Amino acid sequence: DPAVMEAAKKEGKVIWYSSLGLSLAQKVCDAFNKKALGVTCELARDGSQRIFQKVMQEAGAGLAIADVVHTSDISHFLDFQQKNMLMRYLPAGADKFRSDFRDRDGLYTVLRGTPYVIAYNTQKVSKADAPKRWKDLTDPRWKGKLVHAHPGYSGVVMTGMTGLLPVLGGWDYYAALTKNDPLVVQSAEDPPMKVAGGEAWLGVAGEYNFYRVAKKGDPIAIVFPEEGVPFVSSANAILAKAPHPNAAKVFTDFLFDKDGQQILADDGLYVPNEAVTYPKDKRPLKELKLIKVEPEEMQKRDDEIKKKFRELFGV
Amino acid sequence: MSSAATGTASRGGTARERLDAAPAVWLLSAAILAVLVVAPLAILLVTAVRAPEGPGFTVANFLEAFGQAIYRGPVGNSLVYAISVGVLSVVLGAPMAWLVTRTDMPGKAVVRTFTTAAFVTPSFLGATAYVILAGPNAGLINVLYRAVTGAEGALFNIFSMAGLIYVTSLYTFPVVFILTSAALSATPADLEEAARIAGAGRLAVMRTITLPLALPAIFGGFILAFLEALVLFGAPAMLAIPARFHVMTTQVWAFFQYPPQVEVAAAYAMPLLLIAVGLLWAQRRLMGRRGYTTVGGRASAAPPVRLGPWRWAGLAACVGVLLLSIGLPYFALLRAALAKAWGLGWSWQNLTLRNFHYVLFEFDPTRSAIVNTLELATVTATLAVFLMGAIAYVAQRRLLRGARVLAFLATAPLAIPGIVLSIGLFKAYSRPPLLLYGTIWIIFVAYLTKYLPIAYTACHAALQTVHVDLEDAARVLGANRLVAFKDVTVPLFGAGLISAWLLVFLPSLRELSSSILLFTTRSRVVSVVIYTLYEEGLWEAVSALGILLLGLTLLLVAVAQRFLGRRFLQI
Amino acid sequence: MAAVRLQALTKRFGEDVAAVHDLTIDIRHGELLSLLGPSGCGKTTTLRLIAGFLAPDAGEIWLGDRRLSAPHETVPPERRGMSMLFQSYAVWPHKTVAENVTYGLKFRSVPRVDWPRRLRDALALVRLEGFADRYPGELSGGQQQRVALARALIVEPAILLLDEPLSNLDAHLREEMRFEIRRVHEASQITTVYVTHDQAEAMVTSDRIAVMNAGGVEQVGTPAEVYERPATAFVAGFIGRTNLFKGRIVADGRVACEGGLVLLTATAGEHTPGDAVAVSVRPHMVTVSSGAATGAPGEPADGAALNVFAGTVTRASYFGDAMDYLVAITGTQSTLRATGVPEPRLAVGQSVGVRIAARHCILVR
Amino acid sequence: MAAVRLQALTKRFGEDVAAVHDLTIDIRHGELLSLLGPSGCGKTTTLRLIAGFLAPDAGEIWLGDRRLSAPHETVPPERRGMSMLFQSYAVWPHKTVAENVTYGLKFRSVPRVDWPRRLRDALALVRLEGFADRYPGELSGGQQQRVALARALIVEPAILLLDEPLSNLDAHLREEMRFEIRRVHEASQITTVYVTHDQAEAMVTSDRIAVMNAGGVEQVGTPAEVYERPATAFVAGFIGRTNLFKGRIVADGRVACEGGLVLLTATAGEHTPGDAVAVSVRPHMVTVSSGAATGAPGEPADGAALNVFAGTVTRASYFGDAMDYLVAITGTQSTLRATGVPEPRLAVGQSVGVRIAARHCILVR
Ligand SMILES: Nc1ncnc2c1ncn2[C@@H]1O[C@H](COP(=O)(O)OP(=O)(O)OP(=O)(O)O)[C@@H](O)[C@H]1O
Ligand SMILES: Nc1ncnc2c1ncn2[C@@H]1O[C@H](COP(=O)(O)OP(=O)(O)OP(=O)(O)O)[C@@H](O)[C@H]1O
Ligand SMILES: [Mg+2]
Ligand SMILES: [Mg+2]
Repeated sequence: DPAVMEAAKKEGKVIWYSSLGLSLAQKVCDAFNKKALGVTCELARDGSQRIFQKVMQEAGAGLAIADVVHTSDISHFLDFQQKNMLMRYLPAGADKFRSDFRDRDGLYTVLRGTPYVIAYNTQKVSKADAPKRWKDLTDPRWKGKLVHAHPGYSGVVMTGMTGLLPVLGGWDYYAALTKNDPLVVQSAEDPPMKVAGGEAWLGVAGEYNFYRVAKKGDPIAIVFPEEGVPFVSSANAILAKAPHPNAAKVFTDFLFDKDGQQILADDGLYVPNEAVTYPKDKRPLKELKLIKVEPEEMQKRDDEIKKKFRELFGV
Repeated sequence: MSSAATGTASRGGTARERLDAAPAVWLLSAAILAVLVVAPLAILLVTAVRAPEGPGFTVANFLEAFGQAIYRGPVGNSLVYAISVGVLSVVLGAPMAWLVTRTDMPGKAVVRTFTTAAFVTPSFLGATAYVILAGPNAGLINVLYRAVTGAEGALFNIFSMAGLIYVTSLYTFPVVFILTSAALSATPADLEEAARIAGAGRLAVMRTITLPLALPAIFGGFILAFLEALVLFGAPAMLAIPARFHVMTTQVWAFFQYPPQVEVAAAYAMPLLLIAVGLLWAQRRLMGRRGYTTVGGRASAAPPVRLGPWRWAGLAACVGVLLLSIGLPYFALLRAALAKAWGLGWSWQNLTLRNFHYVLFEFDPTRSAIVNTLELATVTATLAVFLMGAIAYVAQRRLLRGARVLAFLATAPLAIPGIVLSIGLFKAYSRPPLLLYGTIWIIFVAYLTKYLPIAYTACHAALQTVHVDLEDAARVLGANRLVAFKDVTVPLFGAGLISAWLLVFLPSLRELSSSILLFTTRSRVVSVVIYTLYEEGLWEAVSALGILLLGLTLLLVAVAQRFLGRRFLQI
Repeated sequence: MAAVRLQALTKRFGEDVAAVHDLTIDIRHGELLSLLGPSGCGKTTTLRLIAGFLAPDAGEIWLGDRRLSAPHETVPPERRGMSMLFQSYAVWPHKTVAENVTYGLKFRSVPRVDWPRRLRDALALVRLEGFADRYPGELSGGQQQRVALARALIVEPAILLLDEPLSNLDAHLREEMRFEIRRVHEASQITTVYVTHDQAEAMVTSDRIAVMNAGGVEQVGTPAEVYERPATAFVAGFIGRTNLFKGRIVADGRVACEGGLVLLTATAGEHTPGDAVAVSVRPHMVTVSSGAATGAPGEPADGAALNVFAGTVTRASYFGDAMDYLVAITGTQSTLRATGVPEPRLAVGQSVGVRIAARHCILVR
Repeated sequence: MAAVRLQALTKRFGEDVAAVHDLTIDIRHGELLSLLGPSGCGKTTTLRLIAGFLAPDAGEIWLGDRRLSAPHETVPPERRGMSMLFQSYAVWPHKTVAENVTYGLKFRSVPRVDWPRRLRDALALVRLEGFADRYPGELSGGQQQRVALARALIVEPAILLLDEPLSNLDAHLREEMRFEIRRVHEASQITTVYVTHDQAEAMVTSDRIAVMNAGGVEQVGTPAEVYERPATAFVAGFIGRTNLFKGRIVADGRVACEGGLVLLTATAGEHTPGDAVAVSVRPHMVTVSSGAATGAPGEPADGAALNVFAGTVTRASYFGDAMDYLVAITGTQSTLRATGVPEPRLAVGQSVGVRIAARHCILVR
């Protein structure tokens, strides 16, 4: 849209609050800037919770700073939506995306996603011994060898548990899991490290969390359990009060076009744009038995999951 | 007629007299303090009693925060944790300070340098290193233990309250060390001599005279270590949660998670303020009517206590502590920093310097963050010491009515967890007249606010050692309070001031919990960068940066020692 | 004219300690007034009130017609143009002797070219030439005290406050310093308040002496006045040694004392018989001679009324330039203290005659 | 028997200050020895050497046959069984009076049940009953000094070192304390070294006096010895006031002094004519009377050789219990100081007769 383009040039820049890993996010920004559209991308990289908090804070203070917001936790966007903080905008080509990457109101679009999986330390556990199913984790042989992140801190885990609970038949699974005395850590970034170092032999987190660490050479292998893997999706949206609304639109279009999405796919993330190619060691999205998790469902069960988790795990 | 004339003359005389800037300075300092502390605290207080939605006030937040047993438990845990850390810090820091300042123990400079280094190590870095060292399954110490003894279990499980206390104390004891050193080097020698001639041996002198005289400093150190543990988030998050218990900060953090209950979090933080008040009160009770200074006497330092063969034992003890707080953890960090993938362990194939190259040259934010951090720490330390020197002076000499309130204000921010404080700071400085949000200045204000208590405590303890007669002697000769302060007080408690400065400067280098909520692209600091890398699972890069930070600190300490000589961390 | 007027001053520490209570003294312009009194009587507190370090709980301090202190309004010390020597010396350990001494000069706008000369003079005055570059930690106690003295004197203040300035000096130096302080005082007419516990010092140095006791003033007067006509038994006892006898007037000029002694006094006639009084007799006004005394009490000798007793020496102490005797008066419970010449020396147990002129038996409150 | 032997002690501070130089004193068992000397002469340094706070640069200290100090080997203070009162008091500001005073008891294995009684006694001794719970910051200077005194006395040490223990007390209290120290000393026979700048104090309190000057000892002797037979001009001048005349022996018993005065002495016969000597005459041994003196010098009066001069009063100071006169001797350049009774008082300018017995004219080095 040339009119939008023109206005965007006048605005000159777009400010992106992003929870994408810093180097990756920077790569995206740099690629955008290289296109020399007359708009520069300014990146404010931070953790999901803190981005959410900052956006809320700034909105509360009447400050309009961010244009485009991306966090890993999809339920944040429900909140934004309920507070009427989002601009209705669908990136160009969104109609060709897988339907479950779009919300019904066209307020936000999932930028990337990763399945919630099991991983194991290849030095401690042989491929044959490795669990194949979620329920295998309750096997007493893994007692003291598991690591599990906390749903109260990690959106990935909250999503994963919301998805798994109905599939695995409720809380009994987790009650059984506590018998194995898992190491409870705070964020979804922790299990890969515990597994890589051998402190835990098996861990549960997002596939992307493990993939990144494994790619460096750490002894980690990933299992997609047979019961299916909850799909953790991370959305992107333009704020209603964006100070640079047109530049935001131009940038959002770039994020979802093939070039933008390919950068994310190269790093091991699953993206909505199906035109991209994935690294060879990644299983294509279609092959996976995905469990879709609705943000509404997450919002509804949030309290219950935190309370019940605390009851079972003590924290 | 004549009396009227002289009356005018005498008034004229007063007018001609030197303008006394002192009251203005006190008032200004008090005003700045009030703004710095009252603004965010007031906002927090209001937040705590406000309904999440809509207008009106409520106690619901307090009911929510304290109505349930699961939320009350962490309060007890926090108290146990903080008290233990305070005590352990004193147990480690005070004897080390004595060994370094008052004995002929060898290797003092090394001990001092590495104690300083311990102080800049972010607790989450230390905690992570200790997970590698003492994790029950893969911890190097436990692996070694199993290999040597053939036992099944673990020698030491770091994921426990004991582990948490232990790790935290390793990085908070320098506070006690630094404060106590300054006080010990100011003890008049004749007071100790009087005890020795009364029959007290060296140890008895230390126990009954030297340490009690340093008590204000030691207790100040205890308070700082206690409060530090009370508001610490990094180490508890990594060690308490796996151990399946919460402390107040992890609980506060949980309140902040989606969907955030800011109001409940604010309410939950209020008891921490009460604890701060309680500590101040306890401090005053403890000090009571006692004095801590004498005039005259032999101000010159006493000759060092000869320990004989014990001096090697002393050195061994100090080195032991430093091995635990610096040696082992940084060994673990080094192992990771030099690895391509740290999970693979030592091997030639796995060895690389890439991580250093990466954090220094490829990873953009590092260099600007180092510059930012140094700038922030320097400015913060200088201003904090300046302000709090003045406030501590006012409070101690009771120059303004309500000086005790000032003392409370100055100590309050330390009782607020960084994340909660940041909320107050954000709300206070994100609108006119002080629109600082988005600039590096808000981080500066955050540091300043957060470290006022340390500066205050250190200045207060240092001021205890200057007898009021010495100042009065200057005033009666015509020096106003400011001039007397500059000419007499400052030089006499110079060592204390330098300590105070360092006590702010060093933790500013590692501050995370406020910075992480307030930083922007242009105002990253080193700790935020480290944490960012950590969040991306780049443990090798985190280690490399941690080691660089340590190197930078050692360099700074070396330079400081060069210029300040023996005055560094003592007289 | 009163240079400084202390008006009904009261200063309390805590609830129960009134260090100074309802104290009123007029310090005259240009005089040297000594505060003399037992340890803990409030001398230092009074000085600190004058200097402005303490605010009175009641009462006021006036300098001419300028009010310096009142309970809630005090002029700060640095604006009082005074200088003070502290009982604790309060020399600054981080400054050399020279820096200590010259410190005050910059606040009195003394041109810097004059400093070396003033410093030299001040150090010469306190006999510390050659110590200018030492630090206080390298000085003896007496030397530190002299540094403090030089520091107080060098600024030539309007009002000089000295708190036991010579307590740590030997007799000779003390005497020299005493004369120097007096000389400086006379040369510059500085109004001086001089706290001392040494009565001889107060006698020689002061224009007037204020004798303090338990936070209040007992008597203010010239040295001769307080010595020869003490207003109270406390003053009589405190200034110099004295024999103090409690008793009642029995007849014109006669006082019957506890213990059985009857003393003939010169002024008892002003009281009516039966009045409770005390009689002060200075030891050196008592003449003790070997051999029994002749003559009865009250018998005139060389024209003056004279008390004559017989007694026995019960203690004899040698003081170098004098002998100190304790004599038990025969037929009474009383003992008398007497100062005698060193020779001839009387021995303990010896019977002696004791003579006291009636005009040396002073009636006090 | 020497309880403590200081043998050729030397102590330097830095290169140029020899605070104590080649000092030898034998302190006898059970005696009370005073160190008397001008400010800065090394008294405190000597005491600190005895206590073991300083190691000598040369010389040794022996306690009986136990060597306490030598240049490179010193027994630490706490093993010397001594107790010391510091010139700076060194009372601990963080301990109450009671805690300060009883501190030493636990190191002398005094059973705790005895503490209250001992504390009570010690505080009574220094007149500080009722101050037990105060902190030093709440005491006057003299009160702090008394706390220090009580603290030193309560432990009944083998050796007691007192550094100017009474310098901040008023004359009365000082006298009382002086007697108390003497009484405690006599009751327990504690060997005591007593530093004082007050010659009267030394005279009354001590068994012997060591007069120090510039780091060395001038004379050690009983009070009467040092006073009446001073060994050196310094001692004569330092102990009590004196008139000191330099001169030469001219004939048997006769000394021609600078200024033209010729004095008849009792002991000059031991020297040969032409010897350079000094003559010391105590002011109170000089009798001054109104009216011209009769008789020529050397004329015997009451059996003793007598110097008689005519003179004029040039200064008269009132001391309460005495008058201090300066008299210019007619026909010479010399002036004499004389102490007289307060009455009759002589006026400045008055012509007077001056008499000095030959045996009061002491020859000194
Ligand atoms: N630490 C030191 N450094 C240098 N000189 C010193 C030191 N201590 C004492 N002196 C010097 O040594 C000499 C003796 O000091 P000392 O304290 O023994 O004197 P004192 O006889 O006790 O005097 P006073 O009666 O004044 O207390 C003095 O001249 C003093 O200046
Ligand atoms: N800060 C204080 N708190 C409580 N009492 C005090 C304080 N300062 C002084 N006093 C008491 O007040 C009284 C007077 O003290 P001050 O120092 O004026 O005595 P002084 O006459 O100077 O005695 P000295 O001759 O012993 O120095 C003393 O009894 C003392 O104990
Ligand atoms: Mg006093
Ligand atoms: Mg001395």
